Amino acid sequence: MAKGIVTFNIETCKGCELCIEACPQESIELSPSLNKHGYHYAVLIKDNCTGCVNCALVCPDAVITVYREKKKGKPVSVATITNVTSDITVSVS
Amino acid sequence: MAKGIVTFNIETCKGCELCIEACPQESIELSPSLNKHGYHYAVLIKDNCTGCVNCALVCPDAVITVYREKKKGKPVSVATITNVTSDITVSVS
Amino acid sequence: MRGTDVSDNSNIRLMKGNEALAEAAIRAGCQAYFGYPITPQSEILEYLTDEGRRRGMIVLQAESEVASINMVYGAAGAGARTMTSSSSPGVSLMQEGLSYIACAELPCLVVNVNRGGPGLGTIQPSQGDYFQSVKGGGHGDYHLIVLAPASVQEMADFVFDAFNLADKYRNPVMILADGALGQMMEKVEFRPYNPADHIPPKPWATVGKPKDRERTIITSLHIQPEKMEEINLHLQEKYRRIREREVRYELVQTEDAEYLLVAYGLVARIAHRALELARAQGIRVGLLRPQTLYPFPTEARRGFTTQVRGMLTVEMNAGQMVEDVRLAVEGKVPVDFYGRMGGIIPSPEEIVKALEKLMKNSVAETAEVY
Amino acid sequence: MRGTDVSDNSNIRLMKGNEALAEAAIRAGCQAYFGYPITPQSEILEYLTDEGRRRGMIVLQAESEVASINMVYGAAGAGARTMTSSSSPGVSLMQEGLSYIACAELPCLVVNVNRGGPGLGTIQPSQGDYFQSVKGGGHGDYHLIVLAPASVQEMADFVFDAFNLADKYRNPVMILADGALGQMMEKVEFRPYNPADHIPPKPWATVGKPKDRERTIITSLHIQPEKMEEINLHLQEKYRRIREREVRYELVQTEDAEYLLVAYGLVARIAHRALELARAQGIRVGLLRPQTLYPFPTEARRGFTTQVRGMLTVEMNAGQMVEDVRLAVEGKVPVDFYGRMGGIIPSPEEIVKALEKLMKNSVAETAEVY
Amino acid sequence: MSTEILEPEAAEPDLAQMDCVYAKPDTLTDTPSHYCPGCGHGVAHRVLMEVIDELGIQEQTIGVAPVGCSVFAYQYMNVDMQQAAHGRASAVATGIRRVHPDKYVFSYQGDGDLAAIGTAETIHTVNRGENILVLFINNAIYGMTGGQMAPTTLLGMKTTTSPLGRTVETAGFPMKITEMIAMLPGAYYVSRNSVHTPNAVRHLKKAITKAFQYQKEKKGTCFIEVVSNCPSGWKMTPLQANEWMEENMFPMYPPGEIKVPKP
Amino acid sequence: MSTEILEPEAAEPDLAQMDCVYAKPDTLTDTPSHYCPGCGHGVAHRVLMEVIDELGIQEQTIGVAPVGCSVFAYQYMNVDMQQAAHGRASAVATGIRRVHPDKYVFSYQGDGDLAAIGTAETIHTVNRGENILVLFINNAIYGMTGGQMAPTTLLGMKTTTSPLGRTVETAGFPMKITEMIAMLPGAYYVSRNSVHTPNAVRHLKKAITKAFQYQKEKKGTCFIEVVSNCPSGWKMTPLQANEWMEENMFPMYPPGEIKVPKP
Amino acid sequence: MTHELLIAGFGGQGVLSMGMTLAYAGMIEQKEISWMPSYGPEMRGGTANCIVIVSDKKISSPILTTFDTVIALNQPSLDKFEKAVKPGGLLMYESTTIINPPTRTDIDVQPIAAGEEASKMKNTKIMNMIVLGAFLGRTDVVAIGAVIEALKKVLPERYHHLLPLNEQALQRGKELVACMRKYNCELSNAD
Amino acid sequence: MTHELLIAGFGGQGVLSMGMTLAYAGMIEQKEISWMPSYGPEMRGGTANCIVIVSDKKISSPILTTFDTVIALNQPSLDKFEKAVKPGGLLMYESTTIINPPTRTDIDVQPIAAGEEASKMKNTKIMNMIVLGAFLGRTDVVAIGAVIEALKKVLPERYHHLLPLNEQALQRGKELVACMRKYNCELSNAD
Ligand SMILES: Cc1ncc(C[n+]2csc(CCOP(=O)(O)OP(=O)(O)O)c2C)c(N)n1
Ligand SMILES: Cc1ncc(C[n+]2csc(CCOP(=O)(O)OP(=O)(O)O)c2C)c(N)n1
Ligand code: SF4
Ligand code: SF4
Ligand code: SF4
Ligand code: SF4
Repeated sequence: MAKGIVTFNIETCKGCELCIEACPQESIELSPSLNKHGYHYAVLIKDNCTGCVNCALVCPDAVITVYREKKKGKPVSVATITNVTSDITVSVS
Repeated sequence: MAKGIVTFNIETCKGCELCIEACPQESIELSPSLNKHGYHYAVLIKDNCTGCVNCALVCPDAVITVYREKKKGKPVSVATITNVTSDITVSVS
Repeated sequence: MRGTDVSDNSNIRLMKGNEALAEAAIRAGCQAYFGYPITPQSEILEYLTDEGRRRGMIVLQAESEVASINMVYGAAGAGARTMTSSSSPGVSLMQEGLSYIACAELPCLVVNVNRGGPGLGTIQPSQGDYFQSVKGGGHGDYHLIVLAPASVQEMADFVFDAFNLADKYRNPVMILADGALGQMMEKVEFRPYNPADHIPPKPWATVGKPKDRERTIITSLHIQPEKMEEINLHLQEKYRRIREREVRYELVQTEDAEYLLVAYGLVARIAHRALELARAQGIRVGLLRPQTLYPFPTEARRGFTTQVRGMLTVEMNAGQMVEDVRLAVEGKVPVDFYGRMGGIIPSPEEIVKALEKLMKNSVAETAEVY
Repeated sequence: MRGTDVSDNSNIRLMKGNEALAEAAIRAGCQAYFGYPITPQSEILEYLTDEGRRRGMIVLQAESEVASINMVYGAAGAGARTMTSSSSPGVSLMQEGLSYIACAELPCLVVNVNRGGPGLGTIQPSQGDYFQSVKGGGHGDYHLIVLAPASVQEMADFVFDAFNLADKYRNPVMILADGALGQMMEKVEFRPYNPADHIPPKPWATVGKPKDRERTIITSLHIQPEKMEEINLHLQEKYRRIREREVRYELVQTEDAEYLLVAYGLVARIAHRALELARAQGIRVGLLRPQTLYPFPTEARRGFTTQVRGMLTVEMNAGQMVEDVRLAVEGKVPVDFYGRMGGIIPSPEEIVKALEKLMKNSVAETAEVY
Repeated sequence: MSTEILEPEAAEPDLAQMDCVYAKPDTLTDTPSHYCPGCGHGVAHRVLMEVIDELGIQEQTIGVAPVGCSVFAYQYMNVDMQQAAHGRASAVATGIRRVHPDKYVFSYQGDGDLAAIGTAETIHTVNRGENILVLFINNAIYGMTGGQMAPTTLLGMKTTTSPLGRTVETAGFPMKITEMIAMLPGAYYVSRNSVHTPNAVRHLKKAITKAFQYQKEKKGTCFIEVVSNCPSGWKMTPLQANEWMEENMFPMYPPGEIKVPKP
Repeated sequence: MSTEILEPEAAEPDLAQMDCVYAKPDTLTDTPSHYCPGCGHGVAHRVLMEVIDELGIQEQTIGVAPVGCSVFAYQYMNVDMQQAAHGRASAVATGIRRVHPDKYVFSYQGDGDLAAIGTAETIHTVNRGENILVLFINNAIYGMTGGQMAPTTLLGMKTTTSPLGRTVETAGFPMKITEMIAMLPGAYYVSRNSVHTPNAVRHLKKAITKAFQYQKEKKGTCFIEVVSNCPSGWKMTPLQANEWMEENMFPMYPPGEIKVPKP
Repeated sequence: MTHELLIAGFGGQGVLSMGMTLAYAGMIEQKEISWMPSYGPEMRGGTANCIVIVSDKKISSPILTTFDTVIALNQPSLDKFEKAVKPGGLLMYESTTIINPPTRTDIDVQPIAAGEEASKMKNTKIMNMIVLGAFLGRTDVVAIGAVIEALKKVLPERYHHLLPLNEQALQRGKELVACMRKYNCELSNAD
Repeated sequence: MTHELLIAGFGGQGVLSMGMTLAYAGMIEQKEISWMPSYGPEMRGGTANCIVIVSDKKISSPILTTFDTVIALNQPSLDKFEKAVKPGGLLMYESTTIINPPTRTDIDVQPIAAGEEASKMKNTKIMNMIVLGAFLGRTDVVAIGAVIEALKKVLPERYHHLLPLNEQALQRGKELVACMRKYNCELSNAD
């Protein structure tokens, strides 16, 4: 299991909870406190994040940055298409 | 063979020759003289008209009236649809 | 809160201007509404899709304003009391259709809840569409009858007048409001009105041709110039009659006025407040509020040229109605202009300042502000 | 015969007004044309699809006038010299787009070969779209620069001026002609013109954002009223500059004139003939022909109020430009109007009669004709 | 032989003894049409009026004709008519339909009108399933304005605005709007016809008759295309035009029933 | 457990040792969006900008966004942008495309914009095969104006202008314009997507990447629909909205490749 | 008597319906009223406000720049409209969310911890009614009875079970200010 | 010298191109010219006309109501425009198709059997050139040479093989009137 971590730009979070739904590890929750726009913002509440990027992919407000431990090597690219005429494979973790 | 006759409202004829093309009996031609709009108008030039109505059907200017000898009985109706949900048959001569 | 949420259906209501207008349309016997959503007037369509349909009105959300106005053409031509409503950009799209309707002489109501332009602009209130409404934004020589309400009550009342005028003259009528009038709430009272008493027979309408009459034809096409000029002369003659008979305006404390404020719609009410402030300062000012923008109260203004020292026209635009004021006054007294644009509403205080400027007779200057 | 059929491509041609205008567009370096057929101006589109494409111009027949004007918006916003052309009903459909273009300050040329309205009307010549063109048929406070050619030569010349003005002020320019000007043939001479010398850099255009500059944004949306008012003030300031600098008109025998004819476009030439007839009768009459309808030659008119006894405005409509004449004259001298409508062209003789009427000072009366 | 003997005058006596098996429909006025010689508009007009006569619905019928050569239809069709702005016929028809749910309403539109400027109105009218008949005359050109390219103009076809022939680069593809229309659930009956032969005319007449029948039963929109000619715009004689039409238009716009009600 | 230990501040030291595997694309500005919480527009914006970043075409790209909630797209997308009138985005894009044949051009349109008032412009742009990308956000409602019915609104669906639910009689059928578009020869690649799950987002990203690739090869119009939500207009929470979307929108607008180039 | 009032806060705080209720109450008392909302495109997190005028005589301008009373429910609104209070006028603000209190001394400033009070009453939605009650505790623009009447009209049928709660809220607000003025202290802290 | 001319007839008779050729010839002779056609929607059987002005000085109005010369090629045109000839002006009409000749006596009336002549020359299309030739035989508006020059411009390349025929037609027209005036008879009948 990869070890990851996510950070949130909490002031731009609108508390829509989509990342929470998307997180297979159930590592995210809304904080009880409000940000300056009056939203409960998302926070990481467990240390079991695998850096699967799911939360970041569904976030409408680009709030989330995802990091993953180096040992896993080459960074995960989410879809880079080189030759579209042939089929495309996108590797995530 | 039915015996028919066609009459032309020559002043409204524009000499387009479509009736001539449509006539299976080759009974129609354009007259050498012009009508008051300057068109050579269609005239019946043979007495072999069967009253098939073809000329009248294709005439863009409703110039043609078609008659047919009585003995043939019941007038030809061109398409009267009674029950459209079932198939429609249209009898012409 | 929607007017329909007022559970008791008495004739006195607290309503948004847009809702009051829609409710009035139902009571005026409007048979068909065709429209497309646009802020700040979507409440009209929304109210009618709910309450209007419930009360038997044909209400169709069209695919665009172009479609709306042409559906109005068809329905009005078919003899129905018909209307549409939109706001500035949407009304611009209706200009071809309006020109057709005016030429074919189809009675109908077109509501423009004016927002700030040009372009997409802003959804805030504006009077930037005055020229478009009264001079004819469409092609050719035609006129709409243009009514300018200044309160939620008038948003309702003018609907009845509009339909009556439309039928009386076979002419499209426009109610030219603004975003604030559409959104604000006031008390509105609906007086009894029986459409049957007001809708004339329409023998010219396309309803299917009985054996005993010629077919009716709704058209604006007259390829022969002679014929087309005839039509135009007929229209111009009609407009002359309208100018003669249908002018409407309101006067406020003009008897002793040395200066005259001229404003319509919401702005007239702000000007009224300004008048109160000014009079408190001892300035003898009156207010003339046109209720019909076409026909324009030209005579009324002429009257004042002998009485007042100057006029100040206040508008939420760069100076449009002021041209009609000047045309009426013919240079006999200075006509000044004060305006705000882009959805900004002038404050009573600003107007008083402009008034003082006028009194210092710096006409040219302020007139050049925009 | 099409201009292109003139086998020798010298710079002196016998051409229809529409063809001359199209040829001028090519020579003016117009990069893109978007239009939709409509009589009496389809020759412009036809000429350009043939000759224009052959000479490297982008020419697209759009699905409608609404599409045309929005393609113009896109192309002009992308930095190209761009134009469209239509006739009255088609131009009415462009009103929303024009308001957007004016607000987004996109330079472009819009040609209206005016036909008789309202509605579908007739395809014969008319000047019924004056109000629409100069007051703004679209919503909000904006102005087009409006040029009114009176000959095939000017149909060509004004195209160059139009593009220069459009680029100079980042403002849409309209050439307002009429069906007869579009269809008639005269000798036209094309003077050398190198677009490169006249087309300014357009840093505001959307061409793809290099690293070293901010992205460019073409928009007419400013949801904050304060911002939107700023935009409006900026536009009004620009219009003031235009009124100051770009007024153009022609005077004919005005030095000793006791009466002044005011007319534009084709009508001005008929008025010219009328002037010749009148002077033959010893009537001292002059002619003022506005070449720019916006900005309107207001000062020029003011000038004459001290010289002449009266003015006669002649138009192919119910009386539109006459309002601007009256606004300029401010009642100092009687301003009379004579007009024909529906595609009918006034004859020199009629104009002389109207002139005599004016001299008998029956102002009110004739002014009321329409 | 001389034509005298058969001239109506001469023939008059006999006629009394004979059955009139074909005559101009009453609902078609006697006004001579302005259409060019051999133009399909004339036939389409006549057939439409024939059906209205035979169904006896003249008094309940309201027609709409937009700008296009057929803008003068109201001079020829003796029913209440509205002339519509270019492209807006179906919107106008919608307005009429909604206020007269029980009348018969048709619109008669050209290809420029229906498939170019009127695309939105056409598609949304059918999508609403407005209970009207749309008669669509497709002559692949703008006739009235002098032969410019239409959305239905064929590739390579020369018009005044495609002087070298229509190309995809400059103008895209010929548009088969009727097939698109047929996709819409609001379209109940969609048929493509022509008027260049007696049998084609007979078929069109059947189609129109069905359409009005369906309209009576409030089935939704019936859309009938007539692939037609424009001798003037095509710069051909009527006979050449019809031949050219068969050879070139039919492969792209094949006549036939495109969408028929399930039995 | 407390959230402290994992708050960015605390975590900071480690981050240096880690790979950043996901971050906001540079081409998306830092301006906080005006979109409602959970609105699909935000994700669509981000994915579009990600692709532009990864293909490195920011400098050659010109975008068009018409009126609709996404009218402010130019505040978020850091490429040259034109705001278009309601319904005219594809006409505006055509104008841009024609004068810059070698740039990348996209339009970003809502369903009201593209399928109602813009029907004619949309269809004719694709019919011309304009070499652009049309990104079509279908949330079955007019979001910006406060939740009125759209052409794509489902039958029975309540909106402020279908208070009792959309009915065929009053408003016709939900329009599957994407399927109509796919019929046009000018359409080269047509795909329907969503943005409510990580995999859906991945697929959309592939689709957009392909579209730009095809555009580079001048293949014609690529049309990508995104079936999206409108929590505010639908009066639901974002999670409810996405669930409702799957259950109700997908049956009518099934995601998938609708028209793909023949290999 | 004419009372000119501005109410401002976040979109979600019930600013508009609060004003509407007041306006409706005025109508029930046969007064002239006008209600002018701010409006914008559909989006969250924005601020909203409305101007309410209640008067015995015909109302000229429904739009004003200075007010007898300003009610501010969030910081931005307070900062923006503090200066809009007429000298001697009333400035009421929701003191649980607003951290920086007003600074003007030429006006009558009235804090009201409606948010806190609402949570105590287990329904944050009624915060605005507490404020309205407080306002009526400080002015006699309309009688509380009229407001309760009004609520019956303003609230859609389906919410009528909430009427008692709203009534309590109004009363609570009125008490709060009454007692605060009595002891010149924040009641909430007192108990 | 200014000559103001109206040419009218059926659409198919080449009325417009005849006027255009004349205008072009005027241009070749460095004169000021204007050509104003009637125009209408695309349809057959209609009548067409054009006004041609050829002058040494700048032309003011291209649209007139009276003319130095009217050329009528069919009956409706003759009936309509006979009165438009200035007193003393020239009225030329095509006498094969026009049965009722003009009646005015204050003008110079010139019949020309161009139709008949054209059929003799086996090409009805050149009828208009015969008329133009005749016109030039009666006036000196432009030299025939200039017209022949003009034809080179007016005729699309692909028709240039017809130039000689057109030239003959022009000459023939000129001869016809010349001789008619000589013997005051219709040449066609004379031979
Ligand atoms: C708004 C507008 N644009 C353009 C025109 C000019 N116009 C009239 S009819 C027509 C097209 C005619 O073609 P079609 O619809 O195919 O009918 P057809 O004449 O071929 O029968 C056009 C472009 C117009 N009248 N109004
Ligand atoms: C001509 C015109 N008509 C109407 C409007 C009002 N309007 C703005 S956006 C919009 C529709 C928005 O819906 P959609 O396109 O689906 O985008 P969404 O907001 O749902 O993302 C409308 C009707 C306008 N701005 N211009
Ligand atoms: S998805 Fe984004 S906006 Fe929504 S809660 Fe998570 S971080 Fe916040
Ligand atoms: S078809 Fe009609 S118009 Fe044509 S030639 Fe025959 S009769 Fe005349
Ligand atoms: S132009 Fe074409 S469509 Fe029009 S009448 Fe003539 S032949 Fe028919
Ligand atoms: S209104 Fe709907 S579409 Fe618009 S931003 Fe909010 S959720 Fe998104």
